[in-house]
Amino acid sequence: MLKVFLERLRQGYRTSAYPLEEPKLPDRLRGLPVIDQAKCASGCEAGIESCPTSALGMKDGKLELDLGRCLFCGECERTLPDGAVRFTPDHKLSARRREDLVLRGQELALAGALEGEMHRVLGRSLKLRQVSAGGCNACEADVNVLTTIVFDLGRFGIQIVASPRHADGILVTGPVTENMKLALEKTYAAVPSPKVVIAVGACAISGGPYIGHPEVHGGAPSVVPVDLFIPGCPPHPMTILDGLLRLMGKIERKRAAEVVE
Amino acid sequence: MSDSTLESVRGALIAALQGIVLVALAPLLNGLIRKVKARLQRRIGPPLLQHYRDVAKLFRKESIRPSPASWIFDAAPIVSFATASVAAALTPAICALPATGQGDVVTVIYLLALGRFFVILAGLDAASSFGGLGSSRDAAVSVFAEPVAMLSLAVVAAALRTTTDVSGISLASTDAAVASGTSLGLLAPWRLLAALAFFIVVLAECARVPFDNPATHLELTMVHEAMLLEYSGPSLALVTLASLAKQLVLLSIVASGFFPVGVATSLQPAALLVAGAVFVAKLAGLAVLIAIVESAIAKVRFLRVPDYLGVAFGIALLAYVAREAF
Amino acid sequence: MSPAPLETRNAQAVPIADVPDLGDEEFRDAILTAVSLGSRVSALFGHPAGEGKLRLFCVLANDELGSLALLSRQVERRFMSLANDCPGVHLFEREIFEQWGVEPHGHPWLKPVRFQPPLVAAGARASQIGVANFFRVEGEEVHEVAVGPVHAGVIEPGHFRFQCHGEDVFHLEISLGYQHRGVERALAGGPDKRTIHYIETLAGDTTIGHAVAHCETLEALAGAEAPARAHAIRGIALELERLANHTGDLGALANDVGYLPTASYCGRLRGDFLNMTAAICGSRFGRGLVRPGGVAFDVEPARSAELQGRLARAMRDIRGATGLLWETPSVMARFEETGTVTRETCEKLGFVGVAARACGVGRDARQDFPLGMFRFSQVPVMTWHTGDVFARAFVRALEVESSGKFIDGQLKALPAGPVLAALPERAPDRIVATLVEGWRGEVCHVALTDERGRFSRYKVVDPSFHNWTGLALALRGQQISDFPLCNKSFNLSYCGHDL
Amino acid sequence: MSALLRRAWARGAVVSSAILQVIALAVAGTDGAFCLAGYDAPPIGIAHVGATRIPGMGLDPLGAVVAFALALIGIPIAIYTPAYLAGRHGGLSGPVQQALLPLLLGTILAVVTAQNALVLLVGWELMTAFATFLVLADGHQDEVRRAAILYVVMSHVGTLLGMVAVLIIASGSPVLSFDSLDFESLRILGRDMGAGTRAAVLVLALVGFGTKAGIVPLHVWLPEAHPAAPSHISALLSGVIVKCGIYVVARVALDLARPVPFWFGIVLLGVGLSSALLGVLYALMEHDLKRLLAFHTVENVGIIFMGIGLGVALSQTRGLESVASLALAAGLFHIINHAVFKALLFLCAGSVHATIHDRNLEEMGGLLRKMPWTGTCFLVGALAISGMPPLNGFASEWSLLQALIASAQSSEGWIRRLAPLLVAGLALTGALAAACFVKAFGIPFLGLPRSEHARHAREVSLGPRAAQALLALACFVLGVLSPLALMLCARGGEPLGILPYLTFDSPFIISGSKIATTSPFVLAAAVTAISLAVAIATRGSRARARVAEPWVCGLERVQPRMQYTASAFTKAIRLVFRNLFRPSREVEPAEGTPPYYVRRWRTQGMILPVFERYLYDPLVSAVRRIAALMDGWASPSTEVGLFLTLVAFCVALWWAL
Repeated sequence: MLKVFLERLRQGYRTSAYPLEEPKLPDRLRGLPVIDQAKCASGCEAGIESCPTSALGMKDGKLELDLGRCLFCGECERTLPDGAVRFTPDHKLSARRREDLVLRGQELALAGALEGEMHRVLGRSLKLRQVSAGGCNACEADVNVLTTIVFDLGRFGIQIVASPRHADGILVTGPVTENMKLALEKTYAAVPSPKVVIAVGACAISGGPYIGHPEVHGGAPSVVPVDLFIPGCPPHPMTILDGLLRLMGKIERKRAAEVVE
Repeated sequence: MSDSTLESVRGALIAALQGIVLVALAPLLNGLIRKVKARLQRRIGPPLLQHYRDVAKLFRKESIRPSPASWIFDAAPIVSFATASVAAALTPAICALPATGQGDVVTVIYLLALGRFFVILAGLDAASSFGGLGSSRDAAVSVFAEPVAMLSLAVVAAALRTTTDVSGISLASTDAAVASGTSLGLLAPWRLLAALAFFIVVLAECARVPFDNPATHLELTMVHEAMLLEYSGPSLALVTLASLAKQLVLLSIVASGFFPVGVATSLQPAALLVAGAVFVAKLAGLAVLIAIVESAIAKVRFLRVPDYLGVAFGIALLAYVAREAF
Repeated sequence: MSPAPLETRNAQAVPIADVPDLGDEEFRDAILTAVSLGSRVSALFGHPAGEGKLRLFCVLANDELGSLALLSRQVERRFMSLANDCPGVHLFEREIFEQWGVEPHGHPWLKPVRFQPPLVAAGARASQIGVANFFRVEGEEVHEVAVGPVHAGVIEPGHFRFQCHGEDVFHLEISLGYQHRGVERALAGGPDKRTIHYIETLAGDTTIGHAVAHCETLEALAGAEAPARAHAIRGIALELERLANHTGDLGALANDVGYLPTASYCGRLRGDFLNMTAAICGSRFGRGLVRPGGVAFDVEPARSAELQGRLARAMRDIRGATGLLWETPSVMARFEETGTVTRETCEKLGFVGVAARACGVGRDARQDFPLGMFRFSQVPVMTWHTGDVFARAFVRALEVESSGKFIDGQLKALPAGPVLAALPERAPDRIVATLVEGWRGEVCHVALTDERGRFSRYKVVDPSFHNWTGLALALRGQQISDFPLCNKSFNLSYCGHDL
Repeated sequence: MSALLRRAWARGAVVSSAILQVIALAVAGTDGAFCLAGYDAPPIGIAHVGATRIPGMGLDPLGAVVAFALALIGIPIAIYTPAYLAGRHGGLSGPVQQALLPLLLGTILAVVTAQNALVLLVGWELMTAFATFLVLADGHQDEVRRAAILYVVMSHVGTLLGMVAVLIIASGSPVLSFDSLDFESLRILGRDMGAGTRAAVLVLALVGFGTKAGIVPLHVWLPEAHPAAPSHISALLSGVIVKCGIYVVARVALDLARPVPFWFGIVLLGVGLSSALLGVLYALMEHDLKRLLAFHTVENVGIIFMGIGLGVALSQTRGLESVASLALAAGLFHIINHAVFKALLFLCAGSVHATIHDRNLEEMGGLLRKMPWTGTCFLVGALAISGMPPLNGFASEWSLLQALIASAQSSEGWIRRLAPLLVAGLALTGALAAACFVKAFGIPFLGLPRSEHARHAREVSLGPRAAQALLALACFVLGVLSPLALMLCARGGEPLGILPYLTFDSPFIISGSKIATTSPFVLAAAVTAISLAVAIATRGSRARARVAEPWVCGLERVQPRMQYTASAFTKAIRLVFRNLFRPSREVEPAEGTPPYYVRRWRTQGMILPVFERYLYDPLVSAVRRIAALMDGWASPSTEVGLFLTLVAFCVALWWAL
């Protein structure tokens, strides 16, 4: 018993202060990509082809990057003209609408809080059931890590629960394989309303590396209505946390408080 | 109105008030346990008031009833909540007056057993394996916990030559403590041992480590929560409240039944205030104790649970021997 | 005297034509003989040979000699099952049946492996997942517990069907396939721009392990070698992956028995190791780091120094955190004699990785079939003999220690030079088998190239594929509440199995 | 036409007989109640012809308790029976059964109103005979016959021993006549017995008549006879006939052989506790519903004996007279309570059996939705027998518990030392009973049907439903009015010399200086009020509730096989008590090699019936051996054996007179 407490003292206090402080993230982290259309003047068509998931595209002569498909592999940084696409270490990526994830050089419209009754009910307590629908276990691992002392999800009133009946929503990872489709539908149906669906990772948003495979269904939106998209392959835990807090309106409110001060 | 009628009306009012206050405070107590546990792990942990938010949310959510379920499924949360509330009204807490009409601790335990009976049935009602698993485990735990609880209570009542009435124990203890301060004192070996045995029972009954892991997500290892997996919305809120209230009731038996120090013996506001403060302090102490226990030891394999309760039984017996000896 | 199997080495490309093509009996005898002499089946898979025929390839690995052997045979509709005499192949044979419709005759337990659509166009899809005919223990008191595919924790999907009597488990049947994404099918015809991403997401937590195996395979096909510095960084990344996962597993084991101190410390430390990988390449899982011809990111001296500091601190903390486990009787009571697998079972079924080493079998591809940096810098093989949850936990803790030492050594003495080299063309009509010791165990990639040097078949055997049966056996006669603990002690990959 | 007529006649006979029974029992019940309340018996009543008391008979408070219990359950049984008889095939015809039933009831009344040992014994023997016929009523399968023979043999051997006890008391008299066997005379004789003689009488009475009561280890006939009998007979058997055993033990040992030494109280406590614990433990392992209920009878008889024993043990301690009275009252009250809820449970079990033709819990499931009335009534019975407040079982169990706790203040060392253990033992019994009835209700009535029969179960007709509802109501009323009932039952101690020191200020609150306070009425009111309030407050959400498949981890749907089985439900408890149960399992495991895959695996668990194996089997084989020795001049067949015991009995009686 004594050892337990000595060890406790030695291990120290580790919970990150997010969202009050910006997190310290690796310098090489490939977070929010920034598009500079001007750099594309010399032609980006050739480089676009290098994108493994066709997240890059040209529309009306403008370079388009779909974060929902992006694997954040950074291949385009190398194949496109220098600076056309640049990955920044900014971890804030989540959006409420699928179309918001398509970047054309504008600022990413980050996710806003739930609206109205949904926010009143779920704004201060959000229990989630995670459904791994064909993921590679990386997204799962980075969701799991949120419950550790570093991220301490519980302090925000968010909890991962065992039974969908106790949940307020499901958090989907993976491209939704044919074999998991029924289970995902069953789980969604098992959650009492009002409920939210959160798609975490490129797979869950669009199918990720498996886009076009007959064995998969192209992500959660093809099966259930999605309320929050958190891109990445896998998203950094901070990205997921940021998305969840935005959904609950916890980050917006903090900003408002700062403004008042 | 005659004096005795007035007395019993006043007693009923006090009991009702206590019931309401305790049920209202029960989520806070668990919030405190969780907070201390989190701190011991060096994390921030859920807000103290998170349980209230969860419950408030649940009351606004949809209810789902499993297709094989009968009326038992709907009734169980209500019955368990009602019995826990009545138990909260009767349990020893702040004041102990001979004529308040507050019943005895044995009745409290029987009431809680009634609630549990229904919840165990509800676990079987949904026809899922997890429900059966939880029900079967909970039934086994209660089988071995109840004798220990009764024995430790009987030891205290016998040692103080009184009954298991709340007021009986409290008055005898305070009288005895004042009178002798020795063998009947608050720190007499029999009292400590009996309280320890009862405390172990509380851990078992409230699904805490080492008997159950309140933080687990794994159906297969659950005891209590496995029975509740099918509940949602207001029904879930009610069973949650009921189990939190049950925890507070049982802890208050430890706090004010086994150690009735500071329990008010009159209805003067000052005495009540002091008693209230002492009660809260004792509960907080118990919450910290539970958090420490949960942070320091692992959950036991389910089939070892009876062994642990057997040890508790031994401790209660020892308490009895100690009382005979000293 | 039948033709002997083709002897080869790890990650050595040989012409497909050199692989002996045996008859039914010969094929069978050759495998059984090799197995009786200490080899085990690392891979056994089908490859269409035209004219409605299927060519079965078998990769035999001999841990003691450090040699691989290849052999093959052509089959049409059915072949003699080996599963009764060599139980290690039972899953491979079921896989062949499911993928190609070729029946292993006499197989004792011929059920779908992953409920995938067949790889032959004409084949019929196996039965619907989840409604399969599960094995039933008879008796009126027996009941079933069905767990999954959606689990209570945040883990991958799989279905477990227990035949129980109260707490006692008679039999556990594991039904997987929920994660099947069709990667093996999609890999054929590669490599292309998606190939490396398929490889990195075969099993997300083994990104480095699979990527290293893949790149070694490609390098072998191209007849080239990555620069030494790249090998060192690959080695560091591989061991960081091992550190992170082992630490996470130890924490998860503690969490499953409700022992909070170690659970919370290890949860945090796992993140620290992942973040060290992220410090090298920007991804906590090492995505984008290992590339054919080397690695995509260098570790500069400053970065190396910082990593050494972080490593030292984390290693000190993990020692304290895991030490608590062994010193807490209530934890040990849960770990010891839970989910025991005997050494005999392990050898018969050919388990790999931690699961094997915890049965006292010193099987480690880093030692037995060294590639890359492990040819020069050896990592000791850690074993324990009891085969229970404790053994699997303890072996992990020992490996954490040795991996930490290895990384520290590599960081202090990184070879100079570039980290990425361009690869020449791949050789046509070659076969190459590559074994890499991922954190779960032996990762086996087998690539066959066509006449243009593209993959005509790319077979991946995740270590989990060998070990899932072990979990099912470990649960027999156990208590059902110990299942999560046993499961975590194996911590097998669902997607690696389901591909 | 004639067949139709005959059927109508039979039906009419059955129904009118039932009506007569109801009237007669109502009279008996009123009589019992009057007697307990301390009023003179009304002019027409039992033990009377017109206004004249039958010689050798008369009702005193002890007998009144059993008479009252008989009335309470006899009336619902009479209501239950016609529909039950109409619905079955084979066995004794309905009218014959219906003719035997009043005879049985009459003999029971004769037993409890006897004031003369001869009347008592004759009534007793006739009661056994009629009961045997009725046990046999439903079938002639071997197992039914075996059960009946076991019942008769054990009953008779017991009776012989008991008779010896009576005769020992009577032997003090210079002449043996009908009058000298009057209880009044026997009491006088009993007072002068030497300690050794008294001890012999007490032990013989306990063993002899206790056989009928089913105390351990003399209980083995109970779990055989109960399932064999038609359910309403089982109800009567458990509800009253077994209680007659207790009654006669109390009468002979505690009344006629007074003053009872202290140690006999301890013996009764020990016998009570071991019967209670072993009864409930074996019940837990049972998955034949009626056998399970039969084992619970053993348990409850144990509880009753604990109450009586404690009363006896404390009656000589000064200052604890009120506790002694409470203990005895609790025991006697439990006679009534157990009669009521056990009859209720047996009738419900009968209703279930009538519709699904099975008693095996593993074949049931989901019955509450098919049989809401029966199911709900069974639940009430289950709650009552588990001692759940505010029902009647709670009142008697709680009172006994309080008496035990209070007896820790006794100056008598034995009692003081044993009290806490007895408290724990009783608490364990209660907890085990609750676990068992969670199983006995939960497995058959909740969840999904486990068999085709269960899927097609149907609710029973109005008569049985009404009978069950009446008994359920009685559980509730007796609980709420338990203080009153306890006070009345305390008077049952008068003939035993345990004076009724029990008075409560209110008919709704149990309290006293030595015991804690409780009020089933207040509990009922409070729990009901809060439940109603909450139910009303949340009714909207229940009304809007969505019905969905149970959560099975994302699988298509739940299957009945995924539910816990009855034997699995109590597995953990079985393992803890493995030294008692000696559980074993026959496994036909995997075929073929290697062992990693299995093709067929069959398993069947069982427990060892310890008493049968180690006590009765040797006994039986010893008897067989003796019989074999006597082969030359006596046939060893059971029927002849039966006949011989009867003859022996008659000879003994004749000799005694």
